[in-house]
Amino acid sequence: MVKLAEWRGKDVFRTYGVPLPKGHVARSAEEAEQLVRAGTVPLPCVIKAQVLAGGRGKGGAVQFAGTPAEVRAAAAAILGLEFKGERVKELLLEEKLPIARELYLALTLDRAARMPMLIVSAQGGVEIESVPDEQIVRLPIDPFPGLTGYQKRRAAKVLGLSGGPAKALDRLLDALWAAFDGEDAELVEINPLAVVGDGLVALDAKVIIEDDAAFRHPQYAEIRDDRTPLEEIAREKEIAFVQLDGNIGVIANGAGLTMATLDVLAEYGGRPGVFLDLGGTDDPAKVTEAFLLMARAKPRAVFLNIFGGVTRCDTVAKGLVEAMRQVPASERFPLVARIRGNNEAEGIEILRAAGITSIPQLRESAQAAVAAAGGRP
Amino acid sequence: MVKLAEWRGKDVFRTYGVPLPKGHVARSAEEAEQLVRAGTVPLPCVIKAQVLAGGRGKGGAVQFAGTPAEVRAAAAAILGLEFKGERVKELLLEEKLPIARELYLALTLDRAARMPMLIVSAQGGVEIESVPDEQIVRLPIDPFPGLTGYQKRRAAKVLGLSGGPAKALDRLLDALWAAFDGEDAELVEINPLAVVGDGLVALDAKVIIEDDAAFRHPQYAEIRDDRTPLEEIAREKEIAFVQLDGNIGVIANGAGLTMATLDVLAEYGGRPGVFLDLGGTDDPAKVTEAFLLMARAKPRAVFLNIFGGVTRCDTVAKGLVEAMRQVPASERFPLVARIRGNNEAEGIEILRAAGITSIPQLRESAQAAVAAAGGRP
Amino acid sequence: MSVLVDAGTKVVVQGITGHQGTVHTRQMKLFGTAVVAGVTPGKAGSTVEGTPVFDSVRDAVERTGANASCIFVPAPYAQDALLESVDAGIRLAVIVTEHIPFHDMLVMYHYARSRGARIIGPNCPGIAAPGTAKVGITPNVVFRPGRVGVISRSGTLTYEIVNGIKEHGLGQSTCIGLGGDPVVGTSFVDALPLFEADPDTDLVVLVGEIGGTAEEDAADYIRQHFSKPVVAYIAGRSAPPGKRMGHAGAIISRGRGTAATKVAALEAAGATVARFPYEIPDLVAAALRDGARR
Amino acid sequence: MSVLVDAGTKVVVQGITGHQGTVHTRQMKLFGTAVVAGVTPGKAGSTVEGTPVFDSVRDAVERTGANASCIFVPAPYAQDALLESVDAGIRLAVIVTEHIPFHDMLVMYHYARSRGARIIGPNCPGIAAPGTAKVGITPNVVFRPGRVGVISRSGTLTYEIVNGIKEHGLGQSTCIGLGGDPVVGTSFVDALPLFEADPDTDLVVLVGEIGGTAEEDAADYIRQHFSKPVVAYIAGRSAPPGKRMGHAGAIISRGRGTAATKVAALEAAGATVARFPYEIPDLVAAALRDGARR
Repeated sequence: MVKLAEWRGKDVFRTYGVPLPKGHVARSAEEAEQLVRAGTVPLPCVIKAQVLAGGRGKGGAVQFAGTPAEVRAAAAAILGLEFKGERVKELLLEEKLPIARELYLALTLDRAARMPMLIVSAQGGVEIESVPDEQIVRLPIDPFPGLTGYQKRRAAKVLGLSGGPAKALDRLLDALWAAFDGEDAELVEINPLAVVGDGLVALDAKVIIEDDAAFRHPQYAEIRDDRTPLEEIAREKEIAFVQLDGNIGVIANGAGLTMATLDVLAEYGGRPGVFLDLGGTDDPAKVTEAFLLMARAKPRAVFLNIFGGVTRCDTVAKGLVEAMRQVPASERFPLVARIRGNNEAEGIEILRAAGITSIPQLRESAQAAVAAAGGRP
Repeated sequence: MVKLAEWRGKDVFRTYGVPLPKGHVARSAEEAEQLVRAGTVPLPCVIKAQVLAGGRGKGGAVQFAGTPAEVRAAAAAILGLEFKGERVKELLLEEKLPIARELYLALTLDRAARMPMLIVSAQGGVEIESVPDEQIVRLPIDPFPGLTGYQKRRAAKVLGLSGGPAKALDRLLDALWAAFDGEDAELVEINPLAVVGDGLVALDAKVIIEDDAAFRHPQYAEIRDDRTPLEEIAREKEIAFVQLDGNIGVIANGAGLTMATLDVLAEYGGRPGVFLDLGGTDDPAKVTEAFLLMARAKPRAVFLNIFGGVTRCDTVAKGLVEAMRQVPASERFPLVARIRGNNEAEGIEILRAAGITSIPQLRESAQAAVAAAGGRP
Repeated sequence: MSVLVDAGTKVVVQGITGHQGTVHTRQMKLFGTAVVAGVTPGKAGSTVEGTPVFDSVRDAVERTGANASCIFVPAPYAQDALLESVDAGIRLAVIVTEHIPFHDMLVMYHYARSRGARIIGPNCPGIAAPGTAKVGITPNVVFRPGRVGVISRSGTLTYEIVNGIKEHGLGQSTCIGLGGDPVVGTSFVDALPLFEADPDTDLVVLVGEIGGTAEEDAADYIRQHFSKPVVAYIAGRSAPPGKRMGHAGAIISRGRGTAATKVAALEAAGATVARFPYEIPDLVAAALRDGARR
Repeated sequence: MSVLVDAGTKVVVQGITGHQGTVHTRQMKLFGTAVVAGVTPGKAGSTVEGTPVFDSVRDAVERTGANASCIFVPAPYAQDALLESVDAGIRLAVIVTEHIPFHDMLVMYHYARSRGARIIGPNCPGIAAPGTAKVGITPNVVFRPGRVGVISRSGTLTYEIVNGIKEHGLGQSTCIGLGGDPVVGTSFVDALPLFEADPDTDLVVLVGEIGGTAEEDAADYIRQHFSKPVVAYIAGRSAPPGKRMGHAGAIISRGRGTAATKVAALEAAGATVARFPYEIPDLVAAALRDGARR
């Protein structure tokens, strides 16, 4: 999934006609000051850190300013921040609007209904997780025919809108639906959606694009806001790779088996730090590549847990042996292997020839991996 | 239904990206000559009468020219024509292309399936009615999800296209589908669709837009190519009015009853010349308006056949009496009335007071109408 | 018994505050129908002919238990109204509105179908079961309880024919006016099985028109699956090709859907075909005397 | 007997000329499956593993009577492939392809549903009924005919578990890998009734994952409608919130879809929940000894 920074999300909104405050991105305090001096962003204005984490308001990552000097000072302060682990590199400056009410709108997926879902609440401006369930209305949207008039009227009623703002909502929801559908979004969220005079304005924008639809939207390929450097490399090599807070590297095949492996390791006191899902491959080179990537994450030990299906055991064994040959001695790590399934005997033999023992049982192999990483048992 | 002249249909095609020959409309021989002299239309070119009837090629309404002088002569000749009852007022000049094959494509409605239908034949360039059924393939298109890739591949196979032309067909069908759907068309037809080199070109365009969707497409309201002047007035007044070749005017309410009335009149030797469907109204002024319109069609006699439902008998009687008062003596016509149904007694009484007798039985009243028009019995 | 409606039918009128909506709410009530709710967005809280008005079908269904809808809203909003009623759980919607674009009706038809909901119409008189309920606009005066089923693509012509049956001393079990548009929610083929299954219908009068192949399809169905006598009439025998005869669906084009092909198909299927509407009552009486078609 | 597939299952492989299509055509045949046709547009006339290749599913169905499809075509073309198979009359489609955009899958799901067709997947191992047929990519070696049904959102983990059941001396009636995507054609709730009705299944092993509420919904269903013993396992107990664990569906967000809620729901419904995959065979054997859950 590609999480877009607020300003990128608002670029998407603009394309589809969702009403926005006047605003502009700045990457330095000077640029920020210049934007207001030039009148590109009217004063007073809001200066917002462009980070993906929520709760910016409370965290000092959103500030208000009434003069160019204040803008410069606020911009400089925010650009220095490290906010929930993200360094602030970009700001969004926007005009400050006279807000009558703050509402919540989102479109996402209802998995059970297999339909998009419109989420509406009159309690905007706070994290939706903190809003009581009875104040949130969820409307499934059939992809055929899409968002309908009566659903938009229902949303207006839930939001307590009538007259001009209700008409504005009708248009805005069409635009939001078109954006969700047209950009293959997982989520489009406006929180808060502000009632300003007779109209509505999206004060924030949260847009998450689905990775799998990248072939239709090459413009998002460049965005890497939410990944670690190694995750980024893995993505380029099309290897599923996640970094957690731990020290055992796990290489498995298949999401379910990977998770089960984590569960077993955790049970015996292990802390899986990186996991790498080989998926279904029958190319030893791909396996080698994955191992070399794992080596770069510097795990204390690596646990290889493979059940051969599409990916055959001998393929993995060959790739592994080649990788171990390529890893410099200084970067070597203890390896515990368990390979089962298709071509199991061949795979075990290849490993044995390279001095690696395969432990057939998941429990015993996991315990060995935990011990190798220096934990108990 | 609004039948678009070829050049208007091609304007629609152009908007949606259906490939067309270079061409331009001319309304005089001078203009036609100027178009080729200016290079707007390359030579050699085709000069086509912009009439709605088919069979223009055989009827001399399509000519070819290689020089500006020939263009002028051909244009002058065609502009003088009266083609199947239509006077030629507009020409379409188009470049003459090197045609490898002529194909047929159309999108229309499959009523039974309640789906749009793609009609495909490799036998283009002749009227589709003359093509044997086994050489025509009809593919229902579900409106959700719309035209699919495999249907386009099937169409290419039926048309014997592969490589470049098959790719061109894929794009062209998307454009044609978008036009059919986006313009609320009843029919979009390309006949012939020409294979020209590696591509496809729509040599003709037949587009019929649905009347009922006029609220979405105000641009078609001005087009009146296919109506008589009285039909046009009726349309403006929202009265269903059809002129046929006959001398008895029929005023009825409801399409089915109107047709049944025609059937009975025909049985007794009557020739219904105009029929006017009051539809469902309870406004006497609307009835008066309809009668006055009927008077303008100068029928030999008028047969009023009403079964009161939504339209009550007394409403019709009132409107009728007022109309008879307004029609000048010189334009009066014999009137035979039959009014039944809701408020029948009141309606009959109103007519009786104005000297008009209602004949209760359909057969007897129809016979009286035929007699009044001077036919048998 | 009756077809599609019964004593438990509770009608919500969509567009109740419009002129037609109000007039026909009154007429439906006079017919004995339980019209329990009306819907006009923004008019919640008012009443029409004693019937409470709601902002949405959902509210109406929740508050009144409405299970059938009669739709009068103008054509540009009819699609939304139908989707709304289906989404609110309504499984029978009679659409009286005329001039709905057929592209919209395609969406409506397939959506309703995917939810197991039935549409009658659009541009139709609707359903009337004398003594039970009426959903639509057929005039009350033409009906009388009886055992003749009527299925028709026409409006006024249906009233004429139903009235003729009444004047002949017979009555109707249920009359369904399907509407004359090119795309209808329920066609003859969809309606015939309902009458086949209805123990209170002895015979069906089928009133067709030129245009389309609905009557030919009906003939196929009758031949293969329908056991009761059928008396049919096809309007438009003398209509010229290429002219639209009022109903958007009633047009002969490309030689398809002529009266001749329809009459021939129905006769071949064993139906008795009247040449004129006024022949129908006698033919019905005769067929009832003769009993089942096979 | 078995679930979804039987001796009459005839498979068409869409994308048969691709590497995966070819490999798994061979494996399906080795499993004893009647793979009667392949489809790759433009490759009609060739054969793959002795199976004739056609340009379209329609041709394949007409010429071979294929009634189930196994789809390997790349993600950008998978929607078209599925619609094509449904339109050609296929009523069971196993979609192996991974990375299909869920917006496409929504179209596919609702289209298939409107035609009464069932999708398994996407991004799934498919169906295997040992001794009968296999549609998909599960490794042949892990199976053995028996009376344990398996329904799983996982791929490889399923093989591990199925293999464990085999090594314990038991066997499977049918194993269905539903796939781990956010939108799947068949969920636990859709699959459970098939096993309930299958006389050759004595017990079901349900393999879930974190993310979504499919397991909670399954628990509801089991509590209300399912009579056979259920042994369940939920992968991802130790996965951190907000991280996508390989499967696009396997993500804990907003506190929904945690392992804890799933385990609690299943236990409350009377299922035996294993803490680790290797516990499953013993729990299955014990549950089979104890007999029906209620």
